[in-house]
Amino acid sequence: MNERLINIFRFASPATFYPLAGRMIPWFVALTVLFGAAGLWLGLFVAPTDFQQGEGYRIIFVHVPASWMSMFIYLVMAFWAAVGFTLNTRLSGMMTQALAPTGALMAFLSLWTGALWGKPMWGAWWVWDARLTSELILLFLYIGFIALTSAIDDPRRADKAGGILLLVGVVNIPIIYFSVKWWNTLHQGSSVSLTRSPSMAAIMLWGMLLMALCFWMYSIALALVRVRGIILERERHTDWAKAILSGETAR
Amino acid sequence: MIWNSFGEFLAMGGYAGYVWGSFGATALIMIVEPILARRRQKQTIARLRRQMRADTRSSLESNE
Amino acid sequence: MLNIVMAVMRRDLKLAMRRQADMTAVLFFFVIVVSLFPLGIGPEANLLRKLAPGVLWVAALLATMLSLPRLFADDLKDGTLEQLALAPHPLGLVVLGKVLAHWLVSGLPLALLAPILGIQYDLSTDALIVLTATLLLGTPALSGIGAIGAALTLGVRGGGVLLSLLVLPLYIPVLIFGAGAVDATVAGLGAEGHFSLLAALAFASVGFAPWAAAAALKIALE
Amino acid sequence: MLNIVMAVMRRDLKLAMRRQADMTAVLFFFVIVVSLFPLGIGPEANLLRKLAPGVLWVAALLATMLSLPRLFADDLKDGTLEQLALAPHPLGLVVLGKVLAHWLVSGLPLALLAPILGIQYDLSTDALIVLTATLLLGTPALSGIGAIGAALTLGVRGGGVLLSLLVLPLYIPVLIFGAGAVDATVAGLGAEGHFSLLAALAFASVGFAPWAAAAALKIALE
Amino acid sequence: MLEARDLVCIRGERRLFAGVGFRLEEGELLYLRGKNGAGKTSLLRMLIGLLPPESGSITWRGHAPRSEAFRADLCFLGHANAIKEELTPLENLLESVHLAGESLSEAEALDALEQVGLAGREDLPCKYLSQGQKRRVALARLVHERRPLWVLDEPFVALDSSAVAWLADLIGAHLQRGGAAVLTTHQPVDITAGTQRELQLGA
Amino acid sequence: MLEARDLVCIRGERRLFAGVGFRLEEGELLYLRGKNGAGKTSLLRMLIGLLPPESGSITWRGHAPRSEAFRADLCFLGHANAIKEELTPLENLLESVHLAGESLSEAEALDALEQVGLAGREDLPCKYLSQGQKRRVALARLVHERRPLWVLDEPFVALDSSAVAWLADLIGAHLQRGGAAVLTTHQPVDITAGTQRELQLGA
Ligand code: HEM
Ligand SMILES: Nc1ncnc2c1ncn2[C@@H]1O[C@H](COP(=O)(O)OP(=O)(O)OP(=O)(O)O)[C@@H](O)[C@H]1O
Ligand SMILES: Nc1ncnc2c1ncn2[C@@H]1O[C@H](COP(=O)(O)OP(=O)(O)OP(=O)(O)O)[C@@H](O)[C@H]1O
Ligand SMILES: [Mg+2]
Ligand SMILES: [Mg+2]
Repeated sequence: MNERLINIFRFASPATFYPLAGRMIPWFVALTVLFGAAGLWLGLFVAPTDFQQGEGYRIIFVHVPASWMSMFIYLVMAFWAAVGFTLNTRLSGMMTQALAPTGALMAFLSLWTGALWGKPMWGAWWVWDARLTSELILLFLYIGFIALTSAIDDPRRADKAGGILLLVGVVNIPIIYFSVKWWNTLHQGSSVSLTRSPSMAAIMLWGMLLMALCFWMYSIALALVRVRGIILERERHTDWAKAILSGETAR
Repeated sequence: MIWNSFGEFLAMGGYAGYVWGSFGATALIMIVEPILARRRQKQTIARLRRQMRADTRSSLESNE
Repeated sequence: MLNIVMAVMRRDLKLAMRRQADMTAVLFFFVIVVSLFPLGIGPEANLLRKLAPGVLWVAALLATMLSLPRLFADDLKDGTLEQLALAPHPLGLVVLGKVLAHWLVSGLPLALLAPILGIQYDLSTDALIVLTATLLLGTPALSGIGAIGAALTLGVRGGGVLLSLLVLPLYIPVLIFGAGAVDATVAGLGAEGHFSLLAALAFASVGFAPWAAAAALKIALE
Repeated sequence: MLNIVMAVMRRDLKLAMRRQADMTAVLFFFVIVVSLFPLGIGPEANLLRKLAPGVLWVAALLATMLSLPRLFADDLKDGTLEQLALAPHPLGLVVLGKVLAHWLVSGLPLALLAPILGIQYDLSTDALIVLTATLLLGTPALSGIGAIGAALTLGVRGGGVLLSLLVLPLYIPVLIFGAGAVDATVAGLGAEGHFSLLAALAFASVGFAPWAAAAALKIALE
Repeated sequence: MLEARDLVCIRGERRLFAGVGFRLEEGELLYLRGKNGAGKTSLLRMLIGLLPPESGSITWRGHAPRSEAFRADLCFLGHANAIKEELTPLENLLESVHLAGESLSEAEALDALEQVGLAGREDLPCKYLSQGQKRRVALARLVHERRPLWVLDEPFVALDSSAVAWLADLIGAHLQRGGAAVLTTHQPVDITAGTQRELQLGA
Repeated sequence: MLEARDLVCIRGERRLFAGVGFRLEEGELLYLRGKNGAGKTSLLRMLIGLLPPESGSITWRGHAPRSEAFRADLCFLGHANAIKEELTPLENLLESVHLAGESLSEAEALDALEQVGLAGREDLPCKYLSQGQKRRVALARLVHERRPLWVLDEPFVALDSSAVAWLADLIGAHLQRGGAAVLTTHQPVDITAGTQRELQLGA
């Protein structure tokens, strides 16, 4: 890794990051609302009825973004864990902790909306197909991560142990993503791809992308809120944290 | 706009339960999670502040 | 290099022999779980034949899992783990030795016992052979993955059950391919695909898991 | 008399709260085992419905069993058990307190969780209610019998797995009547007979087991 | 009060000691002496009824060691500390007193913890304490203990010198109140109050 | 040879010590002193690389504590004995030496066990041994140990006076051979050989 990148991580010290995060939150909230409104408008009011699935297909506008985010958040957590191991930055452990609950909820939403979609389309809430199973494993990995880190009291040890779990579990992500290709399954293959031209109607695609952006911004905003709490908690003995605690009104 | 009436919108072509179940759960989570996170943040700050006051008090006592 | 792997393996095998109760108990647990199901479900032969691969594999998985918490816990408690971590060779090799020993006293006997229990479920000879083969291939992966879980939850209170929480999801692919191979054979389809996936899982986890587990052990010792 | 039972129970509950991971992990283990079976067996809804009572009961039994080894082991290791044995009241009452606490943190939540998992297996409302009721009645027996096994294998090396070996056979009657009651309901028959047998088992074991376990504990301390 | 006669201890194949006997009155302290493996711990466990003697008899004010009357008079501190790692020193102290069938107010408990030098750590889970601090938590029980017979197995292990002196005083006070005590130790300790007696095992 | 600079140790919320440093040469012995909970065990674990220091540096002949070169020179004896209860003293000794990457003939091992006073108990599973005998099994490793750096955490605990004297002599011989040693103890012990140094923690 080059010097500059290392410096970026060094700069990402809790003391500088805490106020920065505080200032960024409103922007991400605004973006969430903006993209959400646009996506919902396109998805619920503009996008036409699907000739095969009727109105049921509209679940796609929450299902796909939730599924993507559940995988993406995990990757980000694994990335932070790797950074934590190689550069020993304090912030990385806090980031993984802050992201985990949102990731777990996204995995849950993916399962929930998928199940609600599966009933009318496949006639079953649940089938043991490779993608569904690996997504379920993802949810368990999130829960396992949360349980493991909360069972260890020393935060530094908790970060490291959780980091190992994250890095081990990361093999699951390509399995989720490529399962539809590798195995012949019930679940839809990907219709958004960078190499082929999109097979989906442009409006649907736009709706989905806008909703995905909304979910993305939402996750960032939430992670920032959470990481601020974690930073304060862990840095409460430093002078800057004490200054903030005695200065700022409970905001 | 593809809907002719609000009722039609709600009915979702017969898929109301599935579609609104999905959107509803998503909306619920996206409303409740931020509220919980905010509350947690406030509680943390309040608790840390209490602790800090207790600490400074006890260190004063031990100085005397 | 190989020296230390062998030394650790020999020691763990000796300890296992000294505590034979342990080893036989894992096997009995396997036997009992497999025999319990017909009791809870009823005696229809057709139904049972369909269940057999799933039940046998799940039972093997649970039996392996039960023996995991003690993989490192004893060594931690009596201070041996510290000594191993301080010895002048990579800790990963030590863990590799322990994983191999664990497989020899749990996975291998389970695989050898499985066909006998399978007869109980009225499986064909073909299916029995495939069952044994999948277990022989799959159980090393169970030991390897299990070692990571055992190391991560070491010294954590309530570790035993947290361990199953971490490890079971990672076992699911092994279970699916293992039971899937038997199912495919019963249905008269080829099982080569399943087999190569199982072998890949086993190699990957035995090669990689010891290093992940070693990293986790160092954290547990801090 | 009652005083000491309550004191022990309160202490154990407090410890359980302090190690919440433990309690939730037992529940997760239950959830995971129940969800594993369909993986090994396949997705046919009809087949699954038939399996449901058996699988749920076996899973509850295994989950309870997993939490047993630590029932007395921690107290033995840190010397608390000696102190309890030397306190001026019958040791049986102490064990009774521990059994009750164990049921509150393992059996009760399992029973309450079962109907939710049962939905997954497509069970009818009637069957779900009966399932919960049998678990509520049966799990105290599991805790009681388990206490005897835990006490007998205490301090014996490899106790954890030996324990399952001792306890599982004794659990079989509970399993048969428990799963049987649900099966009978699914089949449209009455389940009163099963229920009264379960109740008898529960009362007998909660009343009697603490004293047997206390005797075993005294031996373990020698 | 405490009387032992003709005790014989056999562990495995080995006869550790035979013909051991003594009489301990109020205000007396009995040191068990002997090399490692002489059988001191075994003898203590016999006295309190956890290990049945091969032959010989033990009585305390006419009661046998396994009787409830005996147990109501006994305070035993073994090699293990009998504390829970998850609980705080305060909780550990209160629980152990309750489970022994006695009661202690929180103020008394806090006072006892302060006396053993754990002030400021009352609310830290015991797993974070050092070896000697854990031992101190276990010893805190003795501060308000008024039962007449104390049996202590190597109570001074892991303690620093100031804690050793404190504990010696505490045992002295117990003897002056008319209590009796049996203890083993390899360290030289001086307890000035009461009458000191010694019993050499495996000489 | 062993050099520590500016070590800071923080456990939980508490700063146990800061600015601790020393230099230990061949033939020197360092006593760590301090009250219960002062941080002696924590410091030892830092020195051998099991606990990363909050800040500061440690080197042994230029190597870091976690390096293999360092570990090849180190012999550590912690609070736990690192023996298996099922194995006999002889097996335990041989295994522990093998796992440390060295070798020892059976005759040498029997000799070591005799020196620590376990003659006649070489083949009794360790679970039957007394507290002090278990400690002796762990100490038997030191008899033929020639690695230059010994780090011992309360090695004298549970030993009777003759064993304490024997161990003191053993450490003395190690120092005279040019070895270095760091140890903690609450008991007064006299080791006459080598140069004695002290480090007071948490003064
Ligand atoms: C519980 C059940 C389900 C789970 C866990 C699940 C999981 C996932 C995941 C992880 C993705 C994102 C992967 C990717 O982008 O390639 C995804 C995408 C998708 N899912 Fe599902 N799914 C479930 C049920 C369904 C059902 C029932 C349908 C429709 C019949 C469906 C249709 C789709 C579609 C169309 C995509 C987008 C694929 C693309 O464009 O890339 N899913 N699902
Ligand atoms: N099964 C057995 N076979 C042979 N010897 C045994 C057996 N069980 C115990 N022993 C011996 O009994 C003795 C137990 O001694 P005990 O623990 O009472 O000693 P102690 O005086 O407390 O010693 P320490 O000072 O080391 O604590 C030991 O010498 C041990 O070797
Ligand atoms: N999480 C924590 N929060 C607060 N204090 C802690 C925490 N973890 C450890 N400590 C403190 O760190 C110290 C650990 O000390 P250590 O075990 O190094 O002591 P020691 O000098 O070896 O003592 P002893 O002589 O009793 O063995 C103790 O004082 C303990 O209370
Ligand atoms: Mg002793
Ligand atoms: Mg110490």
